[in-house]
Amino acid sequence: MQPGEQRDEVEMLSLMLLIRRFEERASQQYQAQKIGGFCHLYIGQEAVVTGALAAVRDDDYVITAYRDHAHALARGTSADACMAELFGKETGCSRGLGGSMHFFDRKNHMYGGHAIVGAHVPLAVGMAFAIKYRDEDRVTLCFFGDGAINQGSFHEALNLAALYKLPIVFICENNLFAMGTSVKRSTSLKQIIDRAEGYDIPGEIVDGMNFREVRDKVAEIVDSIRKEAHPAFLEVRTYRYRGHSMSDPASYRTKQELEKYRLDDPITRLRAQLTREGKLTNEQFDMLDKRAKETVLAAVKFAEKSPQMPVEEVYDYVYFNGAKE
Amino acid sequence: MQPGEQRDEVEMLSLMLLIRRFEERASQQYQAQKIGGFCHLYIGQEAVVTGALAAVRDDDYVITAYRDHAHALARGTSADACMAELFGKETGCSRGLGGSMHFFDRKNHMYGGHAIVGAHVPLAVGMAFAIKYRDEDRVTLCFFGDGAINQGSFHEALNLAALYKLPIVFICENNLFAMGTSVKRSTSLKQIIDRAEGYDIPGEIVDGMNFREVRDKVAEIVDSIRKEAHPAFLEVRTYRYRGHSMSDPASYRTKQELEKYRLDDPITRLRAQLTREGKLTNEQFDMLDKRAKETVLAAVKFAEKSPQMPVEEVYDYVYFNGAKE
Amino acid sequence: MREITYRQALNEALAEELERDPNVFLMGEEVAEYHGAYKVSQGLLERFGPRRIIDTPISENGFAGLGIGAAMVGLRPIIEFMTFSFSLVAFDQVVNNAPNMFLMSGGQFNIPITFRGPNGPAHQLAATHSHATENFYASVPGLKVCAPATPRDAKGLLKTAVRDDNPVLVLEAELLYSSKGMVEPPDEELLIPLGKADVKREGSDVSVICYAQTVPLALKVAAQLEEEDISAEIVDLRSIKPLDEKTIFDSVAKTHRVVIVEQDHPFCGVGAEICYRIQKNIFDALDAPILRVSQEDVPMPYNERLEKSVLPNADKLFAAVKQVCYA
Amino acid sequence: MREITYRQALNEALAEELERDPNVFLMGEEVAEYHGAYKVSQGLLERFGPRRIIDTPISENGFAGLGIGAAMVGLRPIIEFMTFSFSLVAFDQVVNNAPNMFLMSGGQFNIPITFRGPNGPAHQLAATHSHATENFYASVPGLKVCAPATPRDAKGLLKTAVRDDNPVLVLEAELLYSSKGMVEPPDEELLIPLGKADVKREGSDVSVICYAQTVPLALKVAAQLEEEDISAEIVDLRSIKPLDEKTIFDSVAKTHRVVIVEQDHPFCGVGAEICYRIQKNIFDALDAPILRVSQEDVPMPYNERLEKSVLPNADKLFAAVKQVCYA
Ligand SMILES: Cc1ncc(C[n+]2csc(CCOP(=O)(O)OP(=O)(O)O)c2C)c(N)n1
Ligand SMILES: Cc1ncc(C[n+]2csc(CCOP(=O)(O)OP(=O)(O)O)c2C)c(N)n1
Ligand SMILES: [Mg+2]
Ligand SMILES: [Mg+2]
Repeated sequence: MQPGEQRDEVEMLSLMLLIRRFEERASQQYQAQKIGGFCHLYIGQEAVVTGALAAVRDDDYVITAYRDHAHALARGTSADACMAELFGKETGCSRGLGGSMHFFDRKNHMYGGHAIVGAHVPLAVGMAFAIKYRDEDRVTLCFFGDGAINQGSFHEALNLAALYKLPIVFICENNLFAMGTSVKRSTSLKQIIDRAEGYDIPGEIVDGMNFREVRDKVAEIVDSIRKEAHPAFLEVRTYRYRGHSMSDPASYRTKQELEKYRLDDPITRLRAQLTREGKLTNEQFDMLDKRAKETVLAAVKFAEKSPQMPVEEVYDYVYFNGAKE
Repeated sequence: MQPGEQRDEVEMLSLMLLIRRFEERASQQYQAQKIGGFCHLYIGQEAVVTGALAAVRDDDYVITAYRDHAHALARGTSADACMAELFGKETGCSRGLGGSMHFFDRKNHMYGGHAIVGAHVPLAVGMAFAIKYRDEDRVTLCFFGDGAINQGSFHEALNLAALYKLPIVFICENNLFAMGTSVKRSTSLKQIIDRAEGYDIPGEIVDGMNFREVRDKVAEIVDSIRKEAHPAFLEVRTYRYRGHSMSDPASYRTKQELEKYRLDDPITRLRAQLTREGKLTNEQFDMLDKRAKETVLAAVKFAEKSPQMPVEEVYDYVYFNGAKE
Repeated sequence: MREITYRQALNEALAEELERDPNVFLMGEEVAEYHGAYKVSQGLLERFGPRRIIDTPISENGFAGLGIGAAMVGLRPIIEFMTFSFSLVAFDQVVNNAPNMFLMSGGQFNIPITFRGPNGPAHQLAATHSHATENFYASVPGLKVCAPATPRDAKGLLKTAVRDDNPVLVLEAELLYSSKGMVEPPDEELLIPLGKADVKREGSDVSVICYAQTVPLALKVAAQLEEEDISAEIVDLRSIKPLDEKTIFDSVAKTHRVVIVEQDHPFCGVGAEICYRIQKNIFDALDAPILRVSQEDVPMPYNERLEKSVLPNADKLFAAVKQVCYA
Repeated sequence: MREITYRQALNEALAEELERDPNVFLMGEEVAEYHGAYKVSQGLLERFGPRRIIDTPISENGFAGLGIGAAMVGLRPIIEFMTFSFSLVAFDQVVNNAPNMFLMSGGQFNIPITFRGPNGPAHQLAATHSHATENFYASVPGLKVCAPATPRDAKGLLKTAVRDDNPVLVLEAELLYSSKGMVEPPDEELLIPLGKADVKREGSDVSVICYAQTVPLALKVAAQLEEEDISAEIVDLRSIKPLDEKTIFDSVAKTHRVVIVEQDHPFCGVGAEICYRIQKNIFDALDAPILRVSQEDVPMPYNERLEKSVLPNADKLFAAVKQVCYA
């Protein structure tokens, strides 16, 4: 995206659909044992990453935790490369070496996919440091969960970002739970943004089920950061419909709670907004959805027929010897 | 001290004098190479630990960082045992195994002496956890420097203490510098107590050059904690007259700044208060000071003539085998 | 004796020690309401209540330190790391505070704490989540480290760890949680001492030294080797530190040939240490160089086939044994 | 050639690399205005300014991670740990993020970062401040580790580390900062490759393998041994990982006897690794068991005499050499 440009909302809705269908298909393929390891789905949270990325440039830096499929897809990584990664194939976005929790796509400025809770937050600060070091007007978007805010690395990183006045938006995807632990059982605060104050970083709460609100808030912040570098903190309130990972029945919450959030579904919401405004018909929506499903199905096929890395080649990935593709 | 009792202020003044004279003598003995390793002096900060300990019971838990001589002395460890520790002698409070940065005195509820910045803060929270676990009405006092607040361990510990509502006072001895780094160069905040808010822990600023203010504030807080356990945070503003450690010329600050603080000397201040109130004559003060000097000189003699641990005995201190003295 | 799972054995050990000593408590992420990420603490919250079975935020450094502090004043914490890969963010607490305190305080503060949780590669968890930490921790004076391979050893070692007056790490094996084995009935006190290896299979031609996940592997390969008339003695270390030199040396004195199969990385790993001790103490008993089979010196890839290729496996062990036997 | 100190050699290396490449920056506690706790960065702030010489809060985990993130997008950070004892609070960043990123990203993100600072026991700093971390880090795939003993090696290795496209740890020796040695003049580019040991003294009776602080110790003992007609070859590893097997094996093939003198703890230490490799590869060349002289397996005591007694020292090395020589 070029500066000043606005992402087309219908396009973004179709991206949300792609994410949703991708995750559903990943879930199914996991159950069919085509996918190994841990697998964390983003269903329910689609408006967060699509909203945020609709507000930034393609060359801004994006980094997140292990619930990362959506961030790659939203950044422009193909569904093929994402699904192939889950299948552990050489055509995957991390060549099958990273898996679900470690998606990377340098070309699209997606810097991972990091599986140690909180440990990527200092990395994000380093990326923002590099921006300022080189006197660029980029911004780093650092996504993380509500569970990450009680890690030491989070704390040290926020202080450093504030101290050095770095261009970074800390985006806490507060889906109310870290595995089975609700925020109120993990965090000594009434609201998460109060912690940002402890670093003198401006913080705001955003409705993460509302694409437009996320986009507009991020746009406003990023605009301010590009003018003069500083960190900012967003607590985006959202919800994950599925369990923490594929093995979690999520019995720590009620069906009612889930249903309440489902009624507030981010896709339904944006769809309704667009329909109301005459920008989208039901037929168009069905088409978009159909296309998303097809894309994802094609990705499964692609992943299935893709080759695995030859066993001996793994040794080329221990140290970099200066010869990159 | 028994509950409700008040420490005699003249006695506390003489404790401050003991600390001051002890540190001066330690400095001299360090220069004479009787003391090895790192050695951090407390001169200038005496009102902090004496004020805080004047407000608590003898069986409350005390723990601090590596600038710890004063905390042991104030807790009741003899000058002999402290000096012998600096000399590395078997009669030292840690048998000569810990040295300046690792003073321990279990009997007097002094739990160290910890040299990794911030790493003792979780220990303190554990001690407070044990208090609550056993349903006791003790309090843990955890001292640390202004430099410690940017460590991850500090952050995780404060959140845990707040979450579990533990009986602990976090006492930040803000002497404006961590080695050569002033607080404003290390911390993204106007004032340190703002960070306590980020954990929903009540925080207050206290004048650390004023014994009475420290004592009264700690007494008030501890009283509240004993009634119903909770954490509290105190930023005690103080100043160290000497360099960070024996090898630091402290050229990062001006002579004027130092002189300004010297004029506000905590010993002079309490002395003046007591004198004004007719509780202390000049002769009495001189006597107290003379006694402090004598005690410390005797401690040097004691340390000098004390034996070192036999070399083979060190192996008894790797694992505890159930047979303690 | 009855057959129970490794998971259940650990659960029994926890329950029995919690029952026995009111100073024992269990703390970690998801140990209470969720019953443990791997369900090792199933039922403990219901039985012992939230005072003694305590959920934490994701703050390993914080609650590891909390445990050490509680141990300083007489409690006996059991700290669960959801996996030992996450203990790396608490590394300073585990290696600096827990094991140094006793010496550093001149013997005033021993730290009776147990750190436990799964350790080592599981299945396709990739580089960040597959750490085998035994060599890190075993190298630190003042720590004790054990790594049980069977339900019986898991129960007996964990109970011993909780009663030990020093910091002990119980490195469990995620891939073994559902494996079964015979264990004494609950009314029979089962304590297995730290520092005692166990010959899991007697043999005469080669000593295969193993622990944790590599024990079932070694037993499997021993059966294959039998078909080639090679009699392998399987020495399960159980404790890595203290290390049972006597059992190792006795075995080597008999077989004269050694393969060590370890689940950690090779460089400065457990195998290297054992090799040093064997050659130093019974050099003349050796008829061939000692070989080790370990992870390759590569971060763990996610792809299943690649993962298998960098892990110690039956083929590699088989080949190493044949090599030391010149067979 | 001119004689400069180890400290000055490091300082020159930093200055030259900062000068050469605008992507290089130096970050750490007290590196700028204070010129480094050990004055290694003397004058650099004045010369390169606060954009490139950056003081940090006491947040090792934070700024180690910051460096790795900056390296992901093309900068070449030099991160100073005031001592490597403090790197333990940043352990997860150093062992999980820095070395795994390249593989985990399918080769998209190599991490050209240098972690440096003093490592190993200094003098009476006691248990928390005396960590020798080389075996921890060398065991991690994806890291490179070097530990120079002379001013020349310090300069040449640090410069090479900064140019390496992977994470490299330069473990300096506090006790050697003021030691002097001959180094090429500043206008002559000095790069010493990682993975090349250096025979610091030729000999024929025994190979003494050493690095960092144990190099001067070994050289001193070699002189004593000469008086007893034992000719010791002193092999300075310089790099611990990659390890120069060839130079080691060549020496052992000549002398048939080996003592390793290391500054870390024995259990799973560097000595164990070298021992494994020697016996595996040139078992038949060995005329005696390999011995190691290391720290005792004890947390570091403060008392000077006790500290000396648990450190590797001349008496222990002398005795070990005599033992392997049956002298
Ligand atoms: C340091 C560390 N501790 C524990 C874990 C295990 N773990 C993985 S995800 C998770 C919960 C994180 O929750 P949150 O940050 O809210 O993210 P969400 O899953 O809700 O997206 C935990 C405990 C880990 N990966 N890293
Ligand atoms: C984790 C860690 N990093 C660095 C150090 C080195 N260091 C020792 S004291 C100190 C400054 C601490 O300052 P502060 O907390 O303000 O305490 P003060 O010295 O003023 O009492 C530093 C950086 C350390 N001991 N531990
Ligand atoms: Mg969450
Ligand atoms: Mg300070």
